[in-house]
Amino acid sequence: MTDSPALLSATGISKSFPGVRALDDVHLDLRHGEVLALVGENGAGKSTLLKLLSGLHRPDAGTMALDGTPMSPSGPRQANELGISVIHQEFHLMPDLTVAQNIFIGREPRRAGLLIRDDELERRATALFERLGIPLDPRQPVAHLSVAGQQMVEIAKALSFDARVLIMDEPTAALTETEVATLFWIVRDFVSPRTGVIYVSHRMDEIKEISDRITVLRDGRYVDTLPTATTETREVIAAMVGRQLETGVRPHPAPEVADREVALAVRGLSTRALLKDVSFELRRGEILGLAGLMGAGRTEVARAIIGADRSTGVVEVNGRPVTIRTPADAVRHGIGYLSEDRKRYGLLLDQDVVRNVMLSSLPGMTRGGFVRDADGRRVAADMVDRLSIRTPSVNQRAKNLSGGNQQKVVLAKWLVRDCDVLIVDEPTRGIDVGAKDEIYTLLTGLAAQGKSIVVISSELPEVMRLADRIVVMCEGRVTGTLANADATQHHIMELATRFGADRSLVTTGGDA
Amino acid sequence: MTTTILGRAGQGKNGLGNRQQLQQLLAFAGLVVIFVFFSVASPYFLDWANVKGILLATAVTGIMALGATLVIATGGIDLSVGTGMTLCSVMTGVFLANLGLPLVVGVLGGLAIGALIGLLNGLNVAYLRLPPFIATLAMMMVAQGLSLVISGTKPIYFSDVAGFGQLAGGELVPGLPNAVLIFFVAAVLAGVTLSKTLTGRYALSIGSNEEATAISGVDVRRWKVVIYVVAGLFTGLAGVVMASRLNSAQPGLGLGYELEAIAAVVIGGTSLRGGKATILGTVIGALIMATLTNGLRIMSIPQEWQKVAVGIVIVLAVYADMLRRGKEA
Amino acid sequence: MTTTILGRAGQGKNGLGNRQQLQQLLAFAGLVVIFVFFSVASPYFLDWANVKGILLATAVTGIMALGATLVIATGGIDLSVGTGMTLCSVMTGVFLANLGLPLVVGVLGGLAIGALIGLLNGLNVAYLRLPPFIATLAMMMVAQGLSLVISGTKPIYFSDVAGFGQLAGGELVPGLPNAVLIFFVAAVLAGVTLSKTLTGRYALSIGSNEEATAISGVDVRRWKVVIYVVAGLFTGLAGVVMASRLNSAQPGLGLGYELEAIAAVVIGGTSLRGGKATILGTVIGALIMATLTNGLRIMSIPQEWQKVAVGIVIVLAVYADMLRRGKEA
Amino acid sequence: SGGSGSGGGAPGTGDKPYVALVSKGFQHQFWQAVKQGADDAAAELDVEVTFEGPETETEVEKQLTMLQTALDKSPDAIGYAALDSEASIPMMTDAVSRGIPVIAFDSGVDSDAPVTTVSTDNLAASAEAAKHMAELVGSGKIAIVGHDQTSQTGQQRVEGFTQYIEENAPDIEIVDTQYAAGDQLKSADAAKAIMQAHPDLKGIYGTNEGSAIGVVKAVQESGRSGELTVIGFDSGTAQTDAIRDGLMAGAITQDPIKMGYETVKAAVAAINGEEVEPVIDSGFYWYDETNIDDPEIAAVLYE
Ligand SMILES: Nc1ncnc2c1ncn2[C@@H]1O[C@H](COP(=O)(O)OP(=O)(O)OP(=O)(O)O)[C@@H](O)[C@H]1O
Ligand SMILES: Nc1ncnc2c1ncn2[C@@H]1O[C@H](COP(=O)(O)OP(=O)(O)OP(=O)(O)O)[C@@H](O)[C@H]1O
Ligand SMILES: O[C@@H]1[C@@H](O)[C@H](O)OC[C@H]1O
Ligand SMILES: [Mg+2]
Ligand SMILES: [Mg+2]
Repeated sequence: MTDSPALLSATGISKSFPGVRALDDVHLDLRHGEVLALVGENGAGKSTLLKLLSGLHRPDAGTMALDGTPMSPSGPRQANELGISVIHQEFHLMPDLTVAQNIFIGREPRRAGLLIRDDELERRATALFERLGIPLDPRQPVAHLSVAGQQMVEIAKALSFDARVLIMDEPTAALTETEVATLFWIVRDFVSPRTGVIYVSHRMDEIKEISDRITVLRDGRYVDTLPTATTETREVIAAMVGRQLETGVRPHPAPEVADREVALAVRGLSTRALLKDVSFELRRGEILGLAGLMGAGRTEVARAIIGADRSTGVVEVNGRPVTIRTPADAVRHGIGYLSEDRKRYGLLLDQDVVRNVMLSSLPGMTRGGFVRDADGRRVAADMVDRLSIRTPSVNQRAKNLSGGNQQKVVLAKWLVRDCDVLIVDEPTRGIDVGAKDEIYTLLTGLAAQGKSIVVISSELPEVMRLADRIVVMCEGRVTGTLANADATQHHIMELATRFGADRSLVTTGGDA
Repeated sequence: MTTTILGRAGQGKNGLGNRQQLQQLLAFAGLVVIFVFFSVASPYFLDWANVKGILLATAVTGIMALGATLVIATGGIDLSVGTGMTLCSVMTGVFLANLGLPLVVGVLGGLAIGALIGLLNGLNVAYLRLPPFIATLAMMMVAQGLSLVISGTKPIYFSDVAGFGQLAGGELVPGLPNAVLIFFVAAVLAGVTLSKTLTGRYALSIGSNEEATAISGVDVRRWKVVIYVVAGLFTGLAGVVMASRLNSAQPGLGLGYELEAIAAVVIGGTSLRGGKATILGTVIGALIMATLTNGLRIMSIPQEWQKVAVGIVIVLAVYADMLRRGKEA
Repeated sequence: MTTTILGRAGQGKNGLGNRQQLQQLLAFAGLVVIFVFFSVASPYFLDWANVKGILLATAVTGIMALGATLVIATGGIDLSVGTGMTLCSVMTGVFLANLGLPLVVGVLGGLAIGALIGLLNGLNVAYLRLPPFIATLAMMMVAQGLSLVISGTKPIYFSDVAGFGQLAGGELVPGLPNAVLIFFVAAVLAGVTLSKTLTGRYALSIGSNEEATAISGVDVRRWKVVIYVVAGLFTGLAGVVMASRLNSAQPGLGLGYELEAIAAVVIGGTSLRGGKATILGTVIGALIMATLTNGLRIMSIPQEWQKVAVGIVIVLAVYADMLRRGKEA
Repeated sequence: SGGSGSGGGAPGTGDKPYVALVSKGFQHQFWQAVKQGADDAAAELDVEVTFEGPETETEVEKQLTMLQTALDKSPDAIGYAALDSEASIPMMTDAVSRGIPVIAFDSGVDSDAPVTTVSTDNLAASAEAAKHMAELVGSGKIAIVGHDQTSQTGQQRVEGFTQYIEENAPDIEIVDTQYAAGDQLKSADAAKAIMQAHPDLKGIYGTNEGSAIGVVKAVQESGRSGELTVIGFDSGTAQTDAIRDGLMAGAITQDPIKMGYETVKAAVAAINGEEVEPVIDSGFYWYDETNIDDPEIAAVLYE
């Protein structure tokens, strides 16, 4: 287009980790005023590339330039000073500090150079949130935010710098459509002839909507850069996975499950914070969707059922009321829960894939009281295979896996445990399009074997694709249940906003 | 970070500020209960003379605990406060009694030694990346040894240093020994440092998530050193106050004080995992310990039972405190 | 958790298993260096009598450190091992010397008291959710007090209990005191417990991520209790060995041992944050401490300088060890 | 520091006889004085001496390990101040069988192993303290601040005192005994609490240097100097000053320098196969304002 240098460019970039060649001679250029999408399968090297651009890692080979000037940021701070602002896939927040303190860490306004002015800090944060249209309370400790809330803090923090390049690594993985809309509004507002955005996502519709061009990586190598307007999603995916894929198909008419026995019944579930009289039934072999906006209480329902939070109400398993006080009780009754927050509730980050995969099933993998590690390794290797987890070995530590592959490890843990009832909360968070489809197949396969599944997802297409019936929640109540055949996006959204009262990202709830 | 999934009911209704204030009030309530109990149990307890005694008994450990709070806020620990304090006493003795330097210089010298101890701790922790437990354990031994070496295993007396004894023993505020006054002023300084300065903010931030703090552009290593140095200053102050109170530097003393100081911090509600800390809590924690010991003595409970009683009361006090806070430790 | 973004080069080359083996070998190399140094420095050092002395000096603290390793693996801490050990000694004395129960019963009784101490610690930590520091600090005081109360502050002698002294002092393997043999056997048991049983696995998982472990369906509270009870058994064993070695139960003993035990664990490479632990490391850590002390004594280094030297060597040893492991603590 | 004459090489490697002393402590001034006496004798008799002891007097096992290490150095004689009179017997028997003479000092052991015992009779010494307390107070309440609840010395210092009062001073009541590890500050806090609980208290006895100074501190800080009779034990500058200033009525001092000296002297005699007295009483003295500067008292006081 123009002969002026690209806003941000990277050429011949390579980067290896022990046992992994994450990037191999990759290049990328971001033009002024554009949104460049960066796509690729899990473990393709997207996050690694962004970490190089932001100085978190140093490339083994290759050069980077900002406006034609060579750069090699020595660390995140220097990248910030250069005008590069990054929202990483993994949050980097201090849970004990407040939202405002997190956003302005390292830039605290002070009186006489000494005393921090927290009032000013909060004022600035409030102003920032107003500008961005984000409903966050600056004084809230981050520990009390949901994943979505934390994501919004990261977004606000990145935008609090006077950045020219905004880099976002799967910012919407934890967000529902309303928040995605807000984010897109923010992105469009940000883009100007002197700025640009690099946007990583596995959600093709978003990429279609927000980006100008798409750079595709595969197995750590550069594949192509395509203009969004003239490229079909199908072609992008083909470039990513190296073959054609069928996606977005709705299941065959749901199997008739209405007359099967009830595997899990929830009656009058309430919590002090949010839930009010939540009831539903899940039949054998059924996949039940739980839909709703952020903070609607879907996660809370799951946590209440498995005894992670205190609640009142009755839970019946196979028609018999059961007392579940802890997740251990739940598992004993055959109910497993995959959390939406893999880092906090899912993974042993410092331990390897084997230990993570074995965690829920250890007692079954012992003989004479001794753990049989050989079993664990075999099972883990099998899961790595089945879920195509990209890792140099089953002895890789979880924290060294890419985000999507970490998610697969958590999923693997529950597949190994083989519960009769599985509640999966955002099961495909961060998982690439190809693998998503495999996971859908896997879940429907489980249901076909007679397992019962609750799917909580913020992606409506996902719920609609998987669920036989969809329970819609709003503000802690069930506002309707739809059969798959009757479920349209419009219909679900209508139920999800039935109360329409003020919602907040700040998921403390309670005093609504 | 310490919130567990179990029992997180009622969390986070207020901002951090309110919650912590509340929690401190409740720890304070625990202290009041103990006070009331002993007042009823013994007619001698609520005498000003006795209360003064309790406050005096709190001062030295309390000052050490203030510094320890900052270190613990980072998720670290400081085992060197006890013998470090002794080394500062001894060096103050060397400056004042042996070298005959002016009072102010000697006192500042004592503080400087504390800062130096903190500096070495900080460098070992931040730059050599030693676990704080190891770095400060080593310092605890080195300081203990050096105190003995430097003093020639003999106490250093300040009898000839005019005015030194008054530092802790005098009463600028009539009725209140200076040692106690110094403790309170130090507590206010520590409180401001923790909640209003970068040192405190970064201490909490590092304790909350060190990696994220570093990624946010905070020079974590440098600030860790600063934090340990500030903590060392409190150790130095404790050493000076101790020396003044005894009018001598006792080189053999100090071991065991670190555990008392850390206990005061933790009883006060500061988490050993870092990220959460409260100076008011530490002051209350130190007072609870001193009050318990004093009260049981006043009641002439046999020594061996005193230990048992203190142990049980600590469990009860901390548990009750947590119950009210909604089991969020 | 301690890995910062700065300088984490070379991490995660191998799986956890290989890495830990490597690290233990290197800590072992540190021990060897210390050994070689003292062998050259003193002609008496490499005497079997002296080596036996070192091993004997390691045994009691070492056994305590084994249990402490399990607790520390969960991210907890056990301050009650020292005085808890004493209480177990005293109770063994009561069973054997005062009540005249059969030897086996008395010894099992001592272990049972250890388990009981662990049970109380575990319940306080898991169900009352007290911070481990507080729960075990309280237990440390209670155990200390009870030891004095039960013994009437006087040693209990086992002179009339036939065979008791042989428990630790005899030599089933000629030339090797039983105390050392017991320590080694206990270490093997602890190692198997840590790496091959549910108790050890869950300890590491809890230390790695307690919330994720709970959500994975592990009954975290119950397992914590189990872990503390197992640790208590080691405390009990240490108490019995101590009593046998002294042929008496010394009620005033014990304070300070907890710090030594924890130091051995940490020097061995186990992280106080939990999730990473190595029994072999703990054994080596305990040996390093005992060897250092012994070697400096054999060289007749003045006592005050010994402390300084031990402190410095600990820093050097741990730092060198970390350097080779790629700065990953 | 160190063993006198230990010079560069390790003791025992030279040709001088080597005497290893394992004491009960080494930081207290008392023990430093013992060490000084030992060093004096070493210089005089041309032997090498090392001196070490655990940090507190409860550390029985630590002391045994020290004794073990000392034996491993193959000394020509051993001086030993046992924390527990029985626990070390096997080791001492072992020493004797290896031809290493053992000299007990400070307190005895229930064994024939030691050639001799150089010690203070703590029961008698504390009875002497009680005698003076009784004379000075006449009648009323008194209390004790002890330095150690479990060690033999600690217990005897309380026992001898209490026994004397019970038997000879029916009008005096010991209302409380608290222990504070010989830590001056903690002893002061303990003494204050006792005074608080017994406003009519007339005297306090501190059983070693740290305890006694703590008691003086407490009386001073409560502004009751002169109202209470304070009796101490051992010496040290703070204590002698307190006696000169009238803050303390008087104290018992042992003769630690002599204790150290006689121990080494007896060791050398034993090495040379000479006959040694089975018991050497190193003695104790009452001192107060009136006799503190007497030459014979001044000689046994230490700073
Ligand atoms: N610190 C590390 N140590 C070892 N391997 C690493 C590390 N970071 C990334 N990797 C590996 O590098 C490869 C690329 O990872 P990266 O996170 O860049 O993938 P990604 O494209 O962002 O994937 P996702 O879509 O799952 O987030 C993966 O195989 C990953 O396991
Ligand atoms: N990680 C968490 N820690 C503490 N509380 C949480 C957490 N996640 C959710 N909650 C609680 O759950 C309540 C409702 O949020 P919940 O997560 O259930 O909604 P949701 O419908 O799953 O939406 P989303 O997950 O998108 O935020 C909040 O009031 C909050 O208190
Ligand atoms: O036992 C010692 C005693 O003999 C001395 O008088 O004071 C210090 C004590 O530790
Ligand atoms: Mg990624
Ligand atoms: Mg949710």
